[in-house]
Amino acid sequence: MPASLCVIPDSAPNTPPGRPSIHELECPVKAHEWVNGQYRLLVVSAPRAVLDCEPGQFFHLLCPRTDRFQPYLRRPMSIYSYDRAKGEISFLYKVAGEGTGALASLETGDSLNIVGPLGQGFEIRPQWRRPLLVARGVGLATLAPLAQECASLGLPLIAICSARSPDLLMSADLFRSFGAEVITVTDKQGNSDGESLAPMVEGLIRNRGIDAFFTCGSARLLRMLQEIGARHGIGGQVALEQNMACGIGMCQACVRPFRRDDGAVNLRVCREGPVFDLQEVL
Amino acid sequence: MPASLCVIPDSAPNTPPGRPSIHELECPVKAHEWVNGQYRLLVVSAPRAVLDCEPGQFFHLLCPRTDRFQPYLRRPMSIYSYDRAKGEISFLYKVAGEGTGALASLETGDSLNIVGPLGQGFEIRPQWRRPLLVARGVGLATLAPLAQECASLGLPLIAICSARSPDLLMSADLFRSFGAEVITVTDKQGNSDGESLAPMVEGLIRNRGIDAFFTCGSARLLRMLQEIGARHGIGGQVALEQNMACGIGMCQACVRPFRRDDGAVNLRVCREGPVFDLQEVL
Amino acid sequence: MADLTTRIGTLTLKNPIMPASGTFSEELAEVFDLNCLGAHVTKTITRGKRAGNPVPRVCEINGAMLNSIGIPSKGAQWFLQNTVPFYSDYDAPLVVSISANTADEFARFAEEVSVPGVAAIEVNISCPNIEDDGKAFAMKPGATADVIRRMRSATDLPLWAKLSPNTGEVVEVAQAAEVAGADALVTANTMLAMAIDSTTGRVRLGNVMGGLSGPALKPITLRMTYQCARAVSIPVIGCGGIATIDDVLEYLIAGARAVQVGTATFISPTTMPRLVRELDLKLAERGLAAVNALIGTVDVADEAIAIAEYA
Amino acid sequence: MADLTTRIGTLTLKNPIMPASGTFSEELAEVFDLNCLGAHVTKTITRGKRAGNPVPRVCEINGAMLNSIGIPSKGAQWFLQNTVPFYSDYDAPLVVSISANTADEFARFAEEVSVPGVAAIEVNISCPNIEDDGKAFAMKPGATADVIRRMRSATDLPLWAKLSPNTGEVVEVAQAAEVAGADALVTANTMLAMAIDSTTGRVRLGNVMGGLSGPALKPITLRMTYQCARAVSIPVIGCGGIATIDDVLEYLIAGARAVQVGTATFISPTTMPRLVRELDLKLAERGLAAVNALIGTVDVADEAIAIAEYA
Ligand SMILES: Cc1cc2nc3c(=O)[nH]c(=O)nc-3n(C[C@H](O)[C@H](O)[C@H](O)COP(=O)(O)OP(=O)(O)OC[C@H]3O[C@@H](n4cnc5c(N)ncnc54)[C@H](O)[C@@H]3O)c2cc1C
Ligand SMILES: Cc1cc2nc3c(=O)[nH]c(=O)nc-3n(C[C@H](O)[C@H](O)[C@H](O)COP(=O)(O)OP(=O)(O)OC[C@H]3O[C@@H](n4cnc5c(N)ncnc54)[C@H](O)[C@@H]3O)c2cc1C
Ligand SMILES: Cc1cc2nc3c(=O)[nH]c(=O)nc-3n(C[C@H](O)[C@H](O)[C@H](O)COP(=O)(O)O)c2cc1C
Ligand SMILES: Cc1cc2nc3c(=O)[nH]c(=O)nc-3n(C[C@H](O)[C@H](O)[C@H](O)COP(=O)(O)O)c2cc1C
Ligand code: FES
Ligand code: FES
Repeated sequence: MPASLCVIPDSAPNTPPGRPSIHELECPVKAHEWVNGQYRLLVVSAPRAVLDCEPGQFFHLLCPRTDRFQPYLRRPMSIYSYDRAKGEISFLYKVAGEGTGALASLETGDSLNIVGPLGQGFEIRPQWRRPLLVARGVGLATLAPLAQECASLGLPLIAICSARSPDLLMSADLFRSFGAEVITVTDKQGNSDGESLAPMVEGLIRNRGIDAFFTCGSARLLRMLQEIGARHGIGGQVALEQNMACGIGMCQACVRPFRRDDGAVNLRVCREGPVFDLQEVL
Repeated sequence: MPASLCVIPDSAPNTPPGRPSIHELECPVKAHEWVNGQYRLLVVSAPRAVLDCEPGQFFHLLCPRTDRFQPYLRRPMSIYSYDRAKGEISFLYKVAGEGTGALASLETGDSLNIVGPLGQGFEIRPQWRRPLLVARGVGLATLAPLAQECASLGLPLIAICSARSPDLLMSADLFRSFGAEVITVTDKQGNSDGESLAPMVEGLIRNRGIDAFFTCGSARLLRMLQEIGARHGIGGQVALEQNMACGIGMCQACVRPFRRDDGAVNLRVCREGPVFDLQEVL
Repeated sequence: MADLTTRIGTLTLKNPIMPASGTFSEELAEVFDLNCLGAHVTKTITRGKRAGNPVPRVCEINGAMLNSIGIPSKGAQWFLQNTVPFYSDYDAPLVVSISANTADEFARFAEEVSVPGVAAIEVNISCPNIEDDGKAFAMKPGATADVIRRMRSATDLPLWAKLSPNTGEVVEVAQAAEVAGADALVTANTMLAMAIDSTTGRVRLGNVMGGLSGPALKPITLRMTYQCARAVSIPVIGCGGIATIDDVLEYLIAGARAVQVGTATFISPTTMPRLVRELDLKLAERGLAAVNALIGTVDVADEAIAIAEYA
Repeated sequence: MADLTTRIGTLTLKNPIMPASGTFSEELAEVFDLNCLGAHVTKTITRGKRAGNPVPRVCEINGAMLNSIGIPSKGAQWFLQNTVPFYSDYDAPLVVSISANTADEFARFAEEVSVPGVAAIEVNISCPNIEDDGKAFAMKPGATADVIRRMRSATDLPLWAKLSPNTGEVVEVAQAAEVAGADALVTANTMLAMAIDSTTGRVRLGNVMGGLSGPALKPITLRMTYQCARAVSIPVIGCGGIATIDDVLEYLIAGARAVQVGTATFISPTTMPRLVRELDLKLAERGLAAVNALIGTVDVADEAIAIAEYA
């Protein structure tokens, strides 16, 4: 990384002192179920304060310590869904390692400490009328609330859901329930690679007037959409991941380089992101 | 502690190579109940190999890690009872801190990792025909299997059980079930102090022919019995405690000073003890 | 309400709880009112802009954290124009942590940040990332004295020297800082460490080595705090692995006049206000009227080394 | 069965797993057959008898251990008459760890323990308990070189220098030991630390300060192992916080030719035989024919420092 990168953009925090907008809370677990062999859906009760959140934002979860797992740092998780009426928020996560392994031990009635809502969510610009969602793996969780948002804005929605195998396409039905037209592709079926998807996306642009991309979950798909978007002048956004410590913007752990007017700049995924402009990602 | 103390006595380990006598084992928890507000009884299934144990020996328990408690070192616990026929061993312990707090979270069916049996148990010398057991607090657990041993040797037994309050006198009934005559004293009743007990012990020597002392659980009672024993020429044994790391004799953490022919010597509570000659304790 | 104030040289802090450099920023104002803190300590800044180290910049290991953030910095100008005004809304004193490559640069930079709104300068001579193999000014009494002495003549602001646990000469470095004119010591920065992914064989930090922080560091930095508090007469500010009120008490008992909370804020962003509250409660519980009554009360007397009682 | 042998200078060990000094003794033969180990390393002995430190000698803190055992010792005679014969029943080589107060004493003592049945001498120049404030020979390259040089001319046995994490000059000390004639390095001994009981205000070790060991130490000693393996050409033996097979792999990958297991044996006395077994399985799993294929393979290349992939 060139030493000339300026570390963080010249932006000051946007909340005046005395009005906390990020909360640390103990939330009772309402439900916690296996969605398939790898993913679990965790639903917690949450007060109104933290439900002022947006698709694309995330929470930082304090995973419990168990005899087997001893996670230390928090783990970032996208909001999978939130319901202000029911006072609940849910996370869809893949059991990957120490932290999520420990998270998986939570039972209904247990308490989960969460910090959030954090980061900048998706922005559906007014000129974007026909969005295409392209999600893979964990990205299916992150894009789910965006699909709901599109539905509530009355936007017609097409979603390409990609996964290793058909049983890991867990939120395709949820996308459908929001009225999305869902195209599923999997490695197993051999139709999830770039060569298969690029023509499909090009076709959707031609035939369905796609004018915005939203993606999450795959560097490969991101590169493909950047390339197609640049060629067709189609904008969009991507939700990124990076190892985090604080999640709030204090530690500078989670930076990634982005293209800005004056060259490259390191931005914090937890603060300026996790949602970024598609074309700015380096 | 004078620098002239020799650290460990000149004794080599007594088991020839190739015949392990100390075992590290995972044992399923058979039962785990509160005996009163402070003490719990933990029963685990154990194979025959570790049931070749003696009253006064102990096991070293690997307490689980929980979200709240993160013990690291093992915790030594006296054998409260063992039953070769049923293949079980039990511990009676006081919930004190980190380790025992974690231990208390074990549920039936969970697994407990134990190392043992460890240390030297009580020895009832042939000339000791009328033993007096004097136990306080946690010492009630350590002396319980000795009471059973006395019973099986057909020795008449008197036990003084001391505790802070009557509800903490948990093994008095067990002592009785082994045919012991039990005298209970408590701080609450005001009859557990040395001034009350010394005349009582003197009386028992006079009237009941007590010829050996076994004690555990109180430095104060130990001093008293040393003094009375020395005066009357009555021998005996005491089970001691000391902070431990290895429990096996490797680390020299658990030493205490003892009187030996050639002056003072540091002995390992885990190895040369936990049971020592009453008069040797400094 | 007990008297929580503590004096660090000429500064009086309303309580002994403050953030550790690099684990605190303006963003925390979105979690709680920063006015509840004893002081505000900035991330270390350098005079010019710096990008910091390659990612991954953090990893966790056995209940501790490693970081090789480096010193990304927006430079002196940004600090003066944005950071100082932001914190001027608060009455807690602002402490700016600075770093430089030479004693001279340290002095010139100190002068530059000696502006109204800045209450003290924390001299980061201990960042193990900035120089090769963890070498830093705070590794040697001579280099430490040199930096502090030059800064002393360049600014009137109190100078807090942040020491390193990586040196074998903790006491000598502490005394050198005192003699050279430091107003306080901070014990300590992170310990140089490393992690490898056993599956891939890769180092787990972009910068190969990084600094250990969190609970695993506490026994080491508590020891340094004790050693330094005995060896110097300027105030010592404890830092390393503080997360609970017991940790705070232990540092105060060891001789610290205040403490800095680092990694714990990542684990629980409300740690510091909670500690302020709990400190007040603990003092009350023990019938102590002031935090001062705890400082340096560590008991190393014979009672502690007697044979353990077993009653 | 993979080839687990590893060469430490002129000695060939049947596998790279051995105990760390002070965490092993004859008594462990009652738990498993000691012949399964790569070597046997004794608790540090001194020439004369010593009592060791006051109790409490150990405490635990945040998933780590502190000890201030000191060096209780039954002296040279007992070692020669009892320890050597005991271990002569095994074919694993016996390594005797020794300590002394001066370089001269070290040399004379080395000569005395250079008897048949002793395969190597581990030179404990790093015990933080023995000298004031954790100062030991291994704090300084000069003092280290002095001890090793004199011992080198007093014995033909291989000399393993046990280094300290308390020095700020790890690499210099390692190189000094090599130049002076050490045949291997052991990285490392415990880190000087301290614990206080927040309720009573008492220090938790009879000796006030003591050595940190266990998992919390690993990131520090793994870093030292990596630094030393790059800086010297004699074998480095890793030590610090090893409890799992992943820990073993990490040390080997960092450049260690063998490892020592300390505190983990207290937590689980069967740790070492388990690690030998698991090492064999891991090598098979990875299709490696020999433990040698792992040693020093750490990957610090650009791939590791690229932006984290998120697919
Ligand atoms: C903003 C954001 C939103 C996310 N949303 C989701 C989601 O909705 N569902 C989901 O399943 N996963 C999501 N992830 C990824 C999730 O955070 C990781 O899978 C999780 O941290 C892995 O932790 P672990 O301890 O189980 O795995 P380990 O591999 O043991 O983790 C080791 C360390 O690496 C970090 N880490 C590992 N993978 C990632 C990753 N992909 N991104 C960032 N840090 C990582 C961990 O936080 C931990 O500190 C999200 C990540 C980010 C940054
Ligand atoms: C040989 C032996 C047999 C014992 N038998 C019993 C028994 O049958 N029932 C019972 O309730 N207790 C018994 N104890 C005491 C028991 O080991 C301690 O109560 C227990 O270790 C406390 O651990 P903790 O983590 O809950 O407490 P903490 O106070 O948090 O322990 C902190 C540290 O101090 C050590 N420690 C604390 N108290 C003692 C103690 N009294 N002796 C030795 N180490 C201690 C712990 O092991 C731990 O390492 C015995 C002790 C010994 C040495
Ligand atoms: C992510 C991170 C960044 C840090 N950056 C700095 C820094 O810029 N300057 C500095 O003096 N210390 C820095 N530190 C060290 C902390 O200020 C503190 O000394 C150390 O983390 C020990 O305290 P803790 O265990 O409470 O975190 C940093 C620590 C962390 C974890
Ligand atoms: C109780 C105890 C006693 C020790 N005694 C010695 C010793 O006599 N000589 C020595 O060189 N190291 C001694 N050590 C240090 C260990 O050999 C080892 O270097 C250290 O504990 C780090 O390894 P670990 O984390 O695996 O325990 C001792 C460690 C412990 C815990
Ligand atoms: S995780 Fe700390 S700045 Fe993003
Ligand atoms: S506990 Fe290790 S020798 Fe007794």
